[in-house]
Amino acid sequence: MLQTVLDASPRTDAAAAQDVHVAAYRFMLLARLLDDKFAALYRAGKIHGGVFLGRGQEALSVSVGISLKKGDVFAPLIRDAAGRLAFGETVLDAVRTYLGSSLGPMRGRDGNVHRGKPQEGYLPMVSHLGAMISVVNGVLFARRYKKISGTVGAACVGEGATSTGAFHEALNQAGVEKLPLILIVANNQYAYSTPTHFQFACDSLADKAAGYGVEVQTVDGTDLGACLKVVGEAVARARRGGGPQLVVAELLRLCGHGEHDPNDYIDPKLWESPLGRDCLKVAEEYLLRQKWMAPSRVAILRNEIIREIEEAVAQVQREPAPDPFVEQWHSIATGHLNEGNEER
Amino acid sequence: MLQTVLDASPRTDAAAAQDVHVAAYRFMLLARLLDDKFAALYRAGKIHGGVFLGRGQEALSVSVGISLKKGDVFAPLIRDAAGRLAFGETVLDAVRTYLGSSLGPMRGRDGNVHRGKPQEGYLPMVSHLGAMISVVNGVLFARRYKKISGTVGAACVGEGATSTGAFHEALNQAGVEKLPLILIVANNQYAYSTPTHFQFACDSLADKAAGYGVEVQTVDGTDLGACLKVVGEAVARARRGGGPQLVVAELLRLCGHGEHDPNDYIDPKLWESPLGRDCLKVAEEYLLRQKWMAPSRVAILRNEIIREIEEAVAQVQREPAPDPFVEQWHSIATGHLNEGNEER
Amino acid sequence: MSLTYLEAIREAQAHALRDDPRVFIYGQDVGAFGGAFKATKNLAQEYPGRVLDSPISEDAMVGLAVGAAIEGMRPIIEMQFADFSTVGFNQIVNQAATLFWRTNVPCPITVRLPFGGTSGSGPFHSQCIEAIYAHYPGLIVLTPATVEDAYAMLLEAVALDDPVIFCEHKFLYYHLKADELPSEALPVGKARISREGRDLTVVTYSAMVHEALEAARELSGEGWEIEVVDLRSVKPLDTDTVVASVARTGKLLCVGESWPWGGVTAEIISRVTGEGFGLLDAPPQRLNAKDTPVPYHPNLWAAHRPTARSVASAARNLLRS
Amino acid sequence: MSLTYLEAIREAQAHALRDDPRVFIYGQDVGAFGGAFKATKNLAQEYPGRVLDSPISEDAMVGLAVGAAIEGMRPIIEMQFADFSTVGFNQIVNQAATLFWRTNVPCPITVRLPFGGTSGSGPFHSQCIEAIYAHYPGLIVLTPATVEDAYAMLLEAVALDDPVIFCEHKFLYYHLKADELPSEALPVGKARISREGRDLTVVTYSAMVHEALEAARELSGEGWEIEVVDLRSVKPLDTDTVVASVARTGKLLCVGESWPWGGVTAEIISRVTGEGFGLLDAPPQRLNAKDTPVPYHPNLWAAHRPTARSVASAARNLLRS
Ligand SMILES: Cc1ncc(C[n+]2csc(CCOP(=O)(O)OP(=O)(O)O)c2C)c(N)n1
Ligand SMILES: Cc1ncc(C[n+]2csc(CCOP(=O)(O)OP(=O)(O)O)c2C)c(N)n1
Ligand SMILES: [Mg+2]
Ligand SMILES: [Mg+2]
Repeated sequence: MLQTVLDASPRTDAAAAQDVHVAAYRFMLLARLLDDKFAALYRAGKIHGGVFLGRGQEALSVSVGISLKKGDVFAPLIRDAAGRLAFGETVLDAVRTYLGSSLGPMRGRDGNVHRGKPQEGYLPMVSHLGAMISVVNGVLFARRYKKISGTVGAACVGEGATSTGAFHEALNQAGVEKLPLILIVANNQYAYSTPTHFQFACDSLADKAAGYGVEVQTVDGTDLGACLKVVGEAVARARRGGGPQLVVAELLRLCGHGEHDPNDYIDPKLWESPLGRDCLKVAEEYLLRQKWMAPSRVAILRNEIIREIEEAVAQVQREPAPDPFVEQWHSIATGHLNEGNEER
Repeated sequence: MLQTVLDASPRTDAAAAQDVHVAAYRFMLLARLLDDKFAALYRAGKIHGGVFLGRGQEALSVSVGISLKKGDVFAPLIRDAAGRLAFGETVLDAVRTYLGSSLGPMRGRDGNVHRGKPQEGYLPMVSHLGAMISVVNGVLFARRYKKISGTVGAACVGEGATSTGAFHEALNQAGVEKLPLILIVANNQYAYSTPTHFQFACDSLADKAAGYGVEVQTVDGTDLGACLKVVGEAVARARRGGGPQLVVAELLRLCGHGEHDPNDYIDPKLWESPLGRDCLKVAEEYLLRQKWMAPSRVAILRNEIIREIEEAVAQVQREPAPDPFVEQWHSIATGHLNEGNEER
Repeated sequence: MSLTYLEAIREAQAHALRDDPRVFIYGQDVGAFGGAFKATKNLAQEYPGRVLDSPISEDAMVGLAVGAAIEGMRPIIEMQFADFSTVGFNQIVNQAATLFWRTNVPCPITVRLPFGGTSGSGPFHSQCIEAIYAHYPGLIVLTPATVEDAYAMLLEAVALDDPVIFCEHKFLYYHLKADELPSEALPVGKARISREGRDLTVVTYSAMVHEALEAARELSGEGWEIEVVDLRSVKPLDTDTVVASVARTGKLLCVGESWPWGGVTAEIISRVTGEGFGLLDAPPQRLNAKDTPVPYHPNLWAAHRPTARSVASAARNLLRS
Repeated sequence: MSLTYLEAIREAQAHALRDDPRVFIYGQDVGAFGGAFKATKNLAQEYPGRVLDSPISEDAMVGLAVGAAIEGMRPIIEMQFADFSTVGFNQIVNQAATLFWRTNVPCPITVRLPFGGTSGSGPFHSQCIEAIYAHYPGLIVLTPATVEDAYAMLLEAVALDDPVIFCEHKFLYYHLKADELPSEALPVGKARISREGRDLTVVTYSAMVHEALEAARELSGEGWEIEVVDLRSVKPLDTDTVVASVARTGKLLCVGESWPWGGVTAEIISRVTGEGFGLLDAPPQRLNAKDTPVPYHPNLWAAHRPTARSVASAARNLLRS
């Protein structure tokens, strides 16, 4: 939510671009290092269940998070650590969720990527692919109903999720209701192990837009500058009342589906192709080339971030785990109507 | 399934066109008069549950039925009386289903438009819109698997059904598997009372095709000649291995959603527009103009058909109703594993 | 004034719209047309912008409602038939039902399911699927049997902070009438003794309450006094009222229009035998629909579901045991 | 040779593919990759063109299977997790389950559901939803608890002329081992006495069989002999075996990993009390998971589901009553 900061400081275009790029890079690096830490904790047996990384998707992801403002709505996908942080999530909340701390936003009830704070427009995903999009629609629908204008909602999905009925119904709904939805499709070439030709038969996923009457842009997901521009413009169009926006990014998942996955099915040609570039490296090289950041600053930044992450992990590891005897075991809000937890 | 007949008789193109048109017209008239009879029986309290007519959709519908051959697969929609008859359904089976005869294909278990004979490639619909398309895919998939070639499958849906997740998943699946599916969308401007602008935001439903990587044609659904040509060509392309075909027809429902529906919400401008033409009249005028049929022949045909329908109804009304004491009340095929029908 | 069960549902929605600006209605054909059953008749005209037609997208309909609820609204979703809620199933049981538990943010949505059998409606327009929803944690499942309850419970459903599956029985829509709307009502979660009796307790809900009452009248002529308990809410279930009734009668017959495997009747029997075993002086019995889809033909349909006659017959067997 | 529950599932599919050309497998990542759990490892390589990756389209996956079944095939559909079958729900319960009843054409499809809780899997990768499917007419619902049953019942599922919901428990995938594959097996629909006892009958299925057996061993040290009945199939249910066991022990505890409202345990209790009321000398009891979504954190998860310890404790209470 850097926009808020930037809007306040009238600077030259170049200087503004520098600020955005530097901020974005910082979130990307933070996300990458945080992901690396989760992977390490997973291998050390400190994390239960799965770990899902955003390696190779940070440029796109951060562009979404950074283009949104406070008050906007965000439904990330499992690889959106960068976007989440840019949208305002703290490292602490991410770590607390992965480690199941009772102080985290999910209180140990849900874990890993299934986190969010609905009251802050940050929607916690259910696992069912495509299912969050219509929920974003609902928030936006309610905003319009309440005559709140100027806010938008972004939902991120992988190319695999485009095959779900939920994706279709929700995008169509957004089109019919002309909601300010930005739907970001991260085509990372695989859905778990499944290559795109088993997933869809269109030439580009952008070809889907016309069928929903929504605007569409495609973008090179390995290029931070391009992502910031394309996503930023889509967000701006939606905010101006331009209706739903589809953004299709092409990139490659530079890791396994989850950390349990050896990822040995990726077509080696893809690693060599432009899609296989590491967006974090590309961004770093660009920043250095532009002299927007000195090499020494990158090193310092990295150290700062590592310290921040290590501190968060250390802190969370001392936090109380959820206690089944304290846990209420209530699934509805109307306290006295809960039932069924006596042993019967 | 006239094709079979036509293929066998080498005639001039004009004569062949005449044969097809005359045969199609006969099915259209049969369907219209059969529908009228169901409507009359409904008003007389002789039919339980709903009655759903195809008035205004016969030209499109018959084109589907007539373009299919024996061995092909057909999943009609609720307004497809003409297509069903052309595909080979008997008047008797239609009447038996509406009247719940125990001798009908559904044995009184299901009624009205929920009829078919799966073993003959004629799939009986469930009510859930869009749900039959992937079932057609499955039959076609199995055919390919068994190395049976040259057969195709047609599924018909209304424009309202295009908003379902089932429609999306199935059309995408057909695209990925390159199945010989012809998906016919009858855009009759309303889904029950809902006009198209609450249903989709694209300019034409044909805009959806690119997103699935399938071919598409649009057609004036009030023009029998155009429907025969466009649907016939789509079927031929699928048969030749051209992959899934989408056909979008524009027309108007010239009746209520069901016979209970006063249909008073239709925009009067539509009645006046070219969409509001009655395809049966248009076809009849064309046949007469072409001198492919004499006016006297039309009158005779009508009388023949009315007699056929009346005889069928009279016969079915004498047939035994299903008897709950004879009924097996088994829902699975493995006889000894049925359970639950003792009173417990 | 006299109004039907269906009109009561319309009135409840009108009142909810009138009294609470957070309420809106979303569903197929609910707008200008007033709904397939006219349960929202004139509401779009009376409350412009608040009664909206949806595309045929049950999944997205429920998803939108959840999002709106997060934003503080109180949406009412009309499914055209309960049977079609199966395509919105995932959003109901995994999105709406888990939201509060996961996040502490309540999810006050009401999903109206016109449900239950009517003659000639066949396997896809007749289903009773209340048990499917009640099995999942996080949902309240209501099954009003009277005009007054249809009204009062729908109003309460909208006011509750949780997702409510509101099962309104199509068989009762037109036939059931009341003279006026209630000003007071039993709260959600409380069962009602619809008829008092000393010889046997019939526990049931929704349309079957009326079959049970008719059976009770018939048996009364034979000298038996049947107590009929109307559950009103199948989740939560008012076990106390049921057990107290069984304490008086010693005999339990559970009647449901749904399929026999699992469901409300099994749940009631498990609770009563678990908590009030000693109160029973005969084996508790169930009467459900048959274990097949709901048939189209009226002859088959009448034999598929429990009726006053089959309830009376099951009750007689139990009374004589 | 020793093989796991998961390997048994893989072997059963290999044998079905080998012996019956009508069998194919369709699901996300089941092809070259061998499935999320490797239940189809190498099968695509060994049986080219018969083990196929699907798009992420559960509704269309099941629809395709039904169409293929109409055409005489015997498809096996793998859901990546049982939890995701909710988006294919409609095709299962309304299309597949009704086909035979509507048309007399059988629908021999097998839907494999990797189901049940494992530590750290959370609310959307842990669900036990066998009761949802068992409630609908037209489906067979199997829940093997042993390596041998996983193998034999999956083979039988594929051979049956009906849609089978095959619930394979993820908790058993790797831990459970057997020395060899069975050559003979109990047929579908028959329960097994997993352990004989005279003091109390525990009826359960799937992973909970092992918790019950452990509890039985523990209680045996205290002088109680617990009989454990493994249902194997939750629909149809082998009521006779259960009632016969209760006739011997006089006491019934039903244990399930699913949620408490309705479900298998309620169904068992209703059947036993309906048919064998006089055999019970104590109130029949149930032990289910808690009525919330399945929690992520291992501490919460362990308290959410029944365990050997909670089974033993419930059994003790019942033995002393
Ligand atoms: C409805 C549904 N079916 C199956 C799954 C299991 N699943 C989880 S992630 C995944 C692959 C997703 O691929 P994609 O959408 O391309 O996202 P990516 O992982 O590549 O970022 C699958 C099949 C699911 N979560 N939801
Ligand atoms: C999934 C689902 N939701 C709702 C319905 C109820 N319904 C039956 S027909 C209909 C309208 C269908 O409109 P369309 O697809 O345009 O076909 P038409 O009736 O116009 O031929 C609706 C909403 C249904 N059958 N299935
Ligand atoms: Mg992907
Ligand atoms: Mg229409």
